[in-house]
Amino acid sequence: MIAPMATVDLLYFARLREALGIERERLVLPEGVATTGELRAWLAARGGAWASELDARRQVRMAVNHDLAGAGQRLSDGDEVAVFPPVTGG
Amino acid sequence: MIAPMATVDLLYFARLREALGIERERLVLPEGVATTGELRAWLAARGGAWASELDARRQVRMAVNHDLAGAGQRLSDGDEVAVFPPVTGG
Amino acid sequence: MPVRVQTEDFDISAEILALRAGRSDVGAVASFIGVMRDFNEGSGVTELTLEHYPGMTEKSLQQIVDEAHGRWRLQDALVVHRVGCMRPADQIVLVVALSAHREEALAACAFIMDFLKTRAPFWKKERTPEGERWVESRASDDAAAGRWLPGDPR
Amino acid sequence: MPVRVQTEDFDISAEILALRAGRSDVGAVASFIGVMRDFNEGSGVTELTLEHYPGMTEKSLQQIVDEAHGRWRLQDALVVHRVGCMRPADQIVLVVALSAHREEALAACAFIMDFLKTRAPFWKKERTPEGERWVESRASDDAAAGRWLPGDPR
Repeated sequence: MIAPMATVDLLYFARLREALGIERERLVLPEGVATTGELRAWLAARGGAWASELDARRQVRMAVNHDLAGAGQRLSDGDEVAVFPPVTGG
Repeated sequence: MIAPMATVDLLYFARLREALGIERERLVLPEGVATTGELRAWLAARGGAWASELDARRQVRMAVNHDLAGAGQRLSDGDEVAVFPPVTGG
Repeated sequence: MPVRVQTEDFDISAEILALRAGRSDVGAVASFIGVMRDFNEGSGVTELTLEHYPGMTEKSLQQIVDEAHGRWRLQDALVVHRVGCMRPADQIVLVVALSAHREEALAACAFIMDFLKTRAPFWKKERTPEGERWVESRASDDAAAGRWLPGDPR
Repeated sequence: MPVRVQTEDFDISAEILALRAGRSDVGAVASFIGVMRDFNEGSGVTELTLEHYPGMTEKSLQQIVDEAHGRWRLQDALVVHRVGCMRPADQIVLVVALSAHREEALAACAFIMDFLKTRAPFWKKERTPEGERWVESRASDDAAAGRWLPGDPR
């Protein structure tokens, strides 16, 4: 069980930000969404660009509170969750 | 057989130059001295600092015409032969 | 500050001078500059835009520098990464590592670049004659970072 | 000139700028500066005198740079080595390697330093509170150069 009404800030970067047409949003975690992996699947279920960009076969990285996070990381109220393509700096 | 009266220029560097008290000399190769190794042994036979500095157990490097040379390298008339300790640049 | 993200260009001499200030035990200064090429993946590139994730960028770079300090005896290390719009031949990133010995400075420099390439949240968008495109990550960069991990077979 | 021996100090920014001039295909600039420490082998060092073998020095450095070009795809490489009298914190040697890719630039830089340390005819004499002494060569430098040779077990 997650706490009722857990809210996270979602941030999108680079190709994902452009393809999804959104830079950030505040989301009350839906029932059944307690981890980064579950959140990604829930977002993909929005359909359209969300489905194609967040498809399980696409390389997508997520970070929670500025740290890279695996798919099993649990989410807490107030987390900043970022979704982005593999990095290409340097 | 080496050519009669082959002459080489001998150069000494760093610790060897100081210990032997000589910077360079011109040498008519003595009979039986045809390689860098034979030359080193002949120089060591001068005794004193020559014997101790060029002893077979001391690390000594030789170069012929600006290229590092093994003990078996043959000497020719006009060669510039350098004798020095292991290098310590950089 | 051992890590900086900035739009302005940098000068390697000035950065090394500041890093070395007051230290007489430094024997080795290894450095790396990443530069914008005018060609990538088969196309001319006329402009590059670097986007990043403020907050996470600094944190991840600091973690990479901290990890380098844990692996080698470094007197100091610096990462400067530019963001914004760049043109061919512009400097993009600078890494400097100071140590008493060259092996450690050079290894730390390579390590920081390998991890920066795979962990720090920067993204490049290129302008080419065919239009704009996001740069794809390279498998060779993952492999380069992987060689520092325990259990890597190489 | 890709190799220089000089008494004057050098500036890494100016050297890199000159080396990169007119090139827009450079993606990676790896560099190394060897610096005089105020401490070596258990003693304070107040002064360093660098002797070399004019003629052979330039030839051996050029051979090392040529060998680096044979091993990696470099756009250019530079070695500047100072001789004469130096004081703590003075710069002694600079190596720069330019390539399209960071792995090759960094490897070439390490290779050139390793070979320079074992093949180029420079000798250091230190002044310490106990008097003057010639620096002894280090077995670790031979080992470092050995890793580039065929058949090395590492």
